[in-house]
Amino acid sequence: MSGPLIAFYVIALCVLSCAVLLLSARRVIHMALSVGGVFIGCAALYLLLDAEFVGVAQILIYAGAITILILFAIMLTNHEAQEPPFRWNVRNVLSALGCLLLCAVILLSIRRTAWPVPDASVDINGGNSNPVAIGMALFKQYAIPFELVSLLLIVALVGAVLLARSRKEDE
Amino acid sequence: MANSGFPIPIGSVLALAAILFCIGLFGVLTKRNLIMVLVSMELMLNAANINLVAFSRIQSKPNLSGQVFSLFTITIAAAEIAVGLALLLAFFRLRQSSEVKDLDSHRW
Amino acid sequence: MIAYAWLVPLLPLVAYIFLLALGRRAPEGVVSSVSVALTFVSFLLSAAVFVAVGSHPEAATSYVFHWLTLGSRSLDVGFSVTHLNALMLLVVTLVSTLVLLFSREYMRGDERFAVFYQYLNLFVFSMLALVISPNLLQLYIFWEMVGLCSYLLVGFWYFKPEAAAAAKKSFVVTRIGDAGLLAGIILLFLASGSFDDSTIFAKVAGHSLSLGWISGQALTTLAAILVFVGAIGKSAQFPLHVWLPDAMEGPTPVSALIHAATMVAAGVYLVARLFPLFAASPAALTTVAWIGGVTALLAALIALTQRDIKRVIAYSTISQLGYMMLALGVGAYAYGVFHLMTHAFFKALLFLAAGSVIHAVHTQDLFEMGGLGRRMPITMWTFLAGALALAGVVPFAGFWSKDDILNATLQTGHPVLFVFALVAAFCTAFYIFRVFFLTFTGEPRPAAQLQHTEWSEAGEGGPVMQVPLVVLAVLATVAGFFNSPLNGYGLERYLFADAPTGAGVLGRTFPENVGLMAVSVVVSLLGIGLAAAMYWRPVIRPASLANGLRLLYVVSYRKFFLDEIYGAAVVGTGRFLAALVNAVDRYVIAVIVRAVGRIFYAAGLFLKYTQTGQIQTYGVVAGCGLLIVVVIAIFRAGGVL
Amino acid sequence: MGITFWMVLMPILAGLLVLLIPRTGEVAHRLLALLGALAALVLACVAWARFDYHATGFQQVSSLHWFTLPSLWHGASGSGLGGLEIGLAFGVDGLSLGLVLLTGVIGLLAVLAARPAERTREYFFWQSCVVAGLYGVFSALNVFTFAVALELTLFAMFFLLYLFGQGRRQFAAMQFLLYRGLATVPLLAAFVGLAYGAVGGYAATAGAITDHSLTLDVPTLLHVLPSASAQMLPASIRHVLFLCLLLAVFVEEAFVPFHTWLPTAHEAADPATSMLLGGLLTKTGAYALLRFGVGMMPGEVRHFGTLLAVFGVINILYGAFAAWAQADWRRLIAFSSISHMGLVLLGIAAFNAAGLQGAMFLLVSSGLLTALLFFLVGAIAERTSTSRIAELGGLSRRMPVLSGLLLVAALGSLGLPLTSGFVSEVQAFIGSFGSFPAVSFVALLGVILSAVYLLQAMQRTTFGPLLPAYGRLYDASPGESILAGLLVAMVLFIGIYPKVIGDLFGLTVNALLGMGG
Repeated sequence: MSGPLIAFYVIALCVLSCAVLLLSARRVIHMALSVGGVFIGCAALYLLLDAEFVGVAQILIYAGAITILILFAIMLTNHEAQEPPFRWNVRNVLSALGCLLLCAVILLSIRRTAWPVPDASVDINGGNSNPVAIGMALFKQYAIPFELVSLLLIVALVGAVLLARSRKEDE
Repeated sequence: MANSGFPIPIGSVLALAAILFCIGLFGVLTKRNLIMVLVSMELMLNAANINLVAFSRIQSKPNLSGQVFSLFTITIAAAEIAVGLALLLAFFRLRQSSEVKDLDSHRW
Repeated sequence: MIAYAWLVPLLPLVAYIFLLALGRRAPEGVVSSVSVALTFVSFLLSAAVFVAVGSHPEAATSYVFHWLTLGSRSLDVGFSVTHLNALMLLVVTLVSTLVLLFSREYMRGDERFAVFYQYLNLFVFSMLALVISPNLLQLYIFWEMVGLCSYLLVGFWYFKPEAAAAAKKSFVVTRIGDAGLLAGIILLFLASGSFDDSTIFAKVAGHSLSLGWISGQALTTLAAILVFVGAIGKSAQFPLHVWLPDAMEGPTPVSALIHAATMVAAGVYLVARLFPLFAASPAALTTVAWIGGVTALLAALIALTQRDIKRVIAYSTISQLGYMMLALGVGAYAYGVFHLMTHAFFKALLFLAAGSVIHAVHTQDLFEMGGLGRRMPITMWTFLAGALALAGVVPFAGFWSKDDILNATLQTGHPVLFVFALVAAFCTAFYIFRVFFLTFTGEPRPAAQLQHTEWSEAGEGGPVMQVPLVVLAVLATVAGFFNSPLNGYGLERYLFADAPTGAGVLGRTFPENVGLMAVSVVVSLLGIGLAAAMYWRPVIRPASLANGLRLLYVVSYRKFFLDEIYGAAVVGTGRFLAALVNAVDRYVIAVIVRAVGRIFYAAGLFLKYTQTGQIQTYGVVAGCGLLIVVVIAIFRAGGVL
Repeated sequence: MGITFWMVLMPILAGLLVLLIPRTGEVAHRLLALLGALAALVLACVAWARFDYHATGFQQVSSLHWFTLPSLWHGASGSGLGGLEIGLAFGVDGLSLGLVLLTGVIGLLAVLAARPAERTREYFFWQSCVVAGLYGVFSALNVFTFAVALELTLFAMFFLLYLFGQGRRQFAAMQFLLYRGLATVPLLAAFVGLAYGAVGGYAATAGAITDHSLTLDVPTLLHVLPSASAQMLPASIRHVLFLCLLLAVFVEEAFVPFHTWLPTAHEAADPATSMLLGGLLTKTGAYALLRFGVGMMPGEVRHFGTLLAVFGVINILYGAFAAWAQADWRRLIAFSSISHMGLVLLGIAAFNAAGLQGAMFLLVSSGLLTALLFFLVGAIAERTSTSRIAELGGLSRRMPVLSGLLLVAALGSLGLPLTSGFVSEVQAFIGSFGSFPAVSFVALLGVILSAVYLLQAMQRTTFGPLLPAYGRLYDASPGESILAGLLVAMVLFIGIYPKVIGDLFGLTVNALLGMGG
């Protein structure tokens, strides 16, 4: 067992337990905290997979911005809200069964597939550091998608402001 | 990087992503609170991101595309959560509720 | 000259187009003058053609142009001149000219005077074009056009409901016959590969007519009978004669035209023209003879009791057309055509004279007339000439032709038909003199005095009306001599020149039978005598006779109840079927359609409950569905285990 | 991009331009639509002028490639199917050109006859779309184009009915949409089947066709399909495909028992829409039967010939009897057109030169006459505000011109000689007597019945005493007279000189019969 492998299992355990915690949380505020754990665990996983830039971006955007945003939203709405106890009605049973089955199918597929052996000699960063390489890719190969995404962000921003603005102020 | 060979079995990473995805899906389908649903959706997106990053590293000709795509996904997830939460606020203001079952204006 | 025969029908067409261009408000004088002048020129041309064909029989030929390609076959139009055609052209143009002239005064003041002349010109054009058609298709085209014109003219006073109904009836009833004719000529075309008469005759003579499902004699008979159905409709033979009496709703000159020259003559002309076809099939000839004989008798019996002057003459036309068919049916081609010609003259005369009377007294009821002879001497004398010709009294025209027919019927061994024809001849003499005596002799009847003012003014029309009467009266008197021993049967010889192979088919002649001539004259005189005894010098009271023979009287007066029978059987069935189909449409098909719609509607009503609005439920269902698809796809691809 | 392409495009362009003009520019709307229809007609006439009567096949071909659908899988026959070319292609042969010219004439006159009370912009837009779609249907050179154009007519006509109809317009429009929309399902099934069937046909005529790919090209299909090998297209499949096509045709043509949408639609449509619907839209099915049925599956037409003939007669008689019982002129004309279409079916079933040519003539003739009848009935209804026969009477007195034109139209419709109706009927009957004599004798009853119901309606409408309510009606305006006069002139011209379209149709007839062997 190499170090990275042990680290991977630890991280995976953390991520999954946080996710399960999230599902079982009754109070919304607890859920928001546990999702932060999932995000940070994922970031660690990215770092482990040599994707430093993505990992950092994950911490900044998910663990930082999105979690806080969710907390704000909770505070602005019904922050005392409690999730009612889980009931085994038809819909939930079907959901559970479906998710389990899906999980099984995917896991079995993963197991059965002969994954290509990665060629460790290739440096995906092309000799640069990872952020530099990603920057080059974004501004060269993916320039147009990048611009489109920026446009999307603007639209989303404006849309979010418009939607969230209180109607009463108009009157 | 200096690592020779890849230390983590690809199957394990993908399995983690798959389990995370299914947990997220289960949350989306069963949680009553809209915020919980949105958050569960984030779990699913994260699972997809893990896959992307893993595939970026692990294929016969590794390249950066996976990581770039995961960046795009993160960006879009941010936009999505912003709009989603804005919708949530508007909905809450309208119905004084943040429960999914109250989103039923398309009922027969 | 013959090459210009196409001008004969063209001139009335020119007149029609000219009048159409002038419009419906054109001055009467211009309208009628142009029409009469052009038709008269047409008559002169016809006369020239008639003479030219007579002197150069070999010049009788046809000229055709390509009209339409049908697969590998070419359909043509054009014109052809034969001896029969030349004779018909002459008769039609002559009678038409006189009728057009007569109408000038008869229709004076009618607000649609110009339209009337338009229709008349179109009518004359159609008939002339029919006559010189080189093939059966073109003949059928103008055959229908003639029907159209008769529809328009019978319905000329369209605002009278009776006229509108009569117009429709005339068109529909003749249309029944036309359907048969169409089938007949199509079968002939398919079997012989041509609409051309001569080709068809050649194939008939060679017994080489053949279709997949029928051939030889049976096909000839079928085709001939189908063609004859057309003639039955057009020439108002039993059982399709019912339209002709109703067609009296049109203006009287129209009746004259229809009865003498244009419409009804077409049926007889058709049979005469296709005589070689009929001659090849004894069964078809027998059918023609029997239909003709029965019609002659039936119509004559009905004519005995009618009260309307025009209806009596109309039934007499039906009866006389029956004679012509009888003649053709027993194989006496020339006699049928001869009677067609003489009949054209005296029937036009009778109608125009009747028109003159109606013009004067504004009624058509015989029992509202009487004593008109003193006021209208020319009309009376000309009518008398026509009546004598119709009755078949020596030496008037009708005598020669009718006697020939009786003679041929007897000699070809049709004793029953001969008796029919003889009885019909007696009836003919009786009913036409009944009309004559009731109209022109005696005192004015009481009912007539209701219209006292008009009555007192009743009198002859102007010279425009008298000239045609006189001309026709002369013709009705002398036309019989065209085919009498006195000129060596000139008409027969003229017509026989058409026969493609010598005088074989057409040229059957029958030796004169002087005894029979005497019998026929005696029968006619008996009929006249009976009429005189009843209506001129009342020896026998008509009313008591009618009461004595109550049943027979009613049957005759009600026209053998044929209108009622047809009304119930044919029209009733048709209406019933129409209502049935409509009911099926509305209450079966529409209901089924609606039911199918309802099923889907109900399914929608039921399925809408799945639309709970709960997005998570949708998600579960969609997810499970997707999962099933994924699982199946994976297993199909080789499984995951 | 030849003239046929622009011919189809012109009305669409005009329609789009109409949309750009403000709501209030009603004159401009009409003018633009008119220009579009006129330009298309001129182009159609140019195509006619350039038409080579000695050539075989399609002429004035213009095509526009859109995309190539890549091969999806390898064909069962072993050779892989190549990509499928998708795009628009137009061109004319004799049959197409005849119907394209008919579309040009009736399309133009329909624009002139249109009298939308309001929303002229939408009206003329949709009307232009219908006209363009009809041009497309009749000149389509590939199956894809045909289907697209047919759908265009479907939706555009739906809106014309739904928005601008009268009475039960919404019901009628929905019924129209459902019937004809569903008809495209079997139609498309038949098209796909034919396209795949043609691949097998390449083997038989490999010399002629080098490209081993799936194609929707009509000339290729026409060339290949009649002799397609039984391996690729076994008889049972062919029969199913033909029956699919037939089902679609039956609905499109409103054949009994799929006819209920037609009278309802005519009852609801405004006169100009009725002209398009009755004059052109109900001819698309018969065109499809001639083009795809007779052209591509001649063996099946023969095989099902008796069935077609019997259905033809059923339609003739059903339509005629139903027309007899109708109380409304519009429904009467609708049923009369069903009756005519029955004769078309009979002519096609006969499968000989006369029958096919008669069927084609009937399409044109019935198109002109139906349009004329609907226009005149519309003009009368505009004055009397009813088209119910019982409520009319004696109209000749006040409207001699309109009544006269109506009489001409009725006479043409009942097949009077010297009108196009006669030329068509006589050819169809010559054909059908050649193949199905017994059935044809029964069909002759339709000739009589057409006289009965049309003249009865004429008698009750224009003859008889004038009803007091109609004492102040005015006769046809000059515009109406000219419009109807044009149609009458064409009806008479074809009746007197049938060669004018007979030579066009003869070409196609020879081609069709030549292929069938």
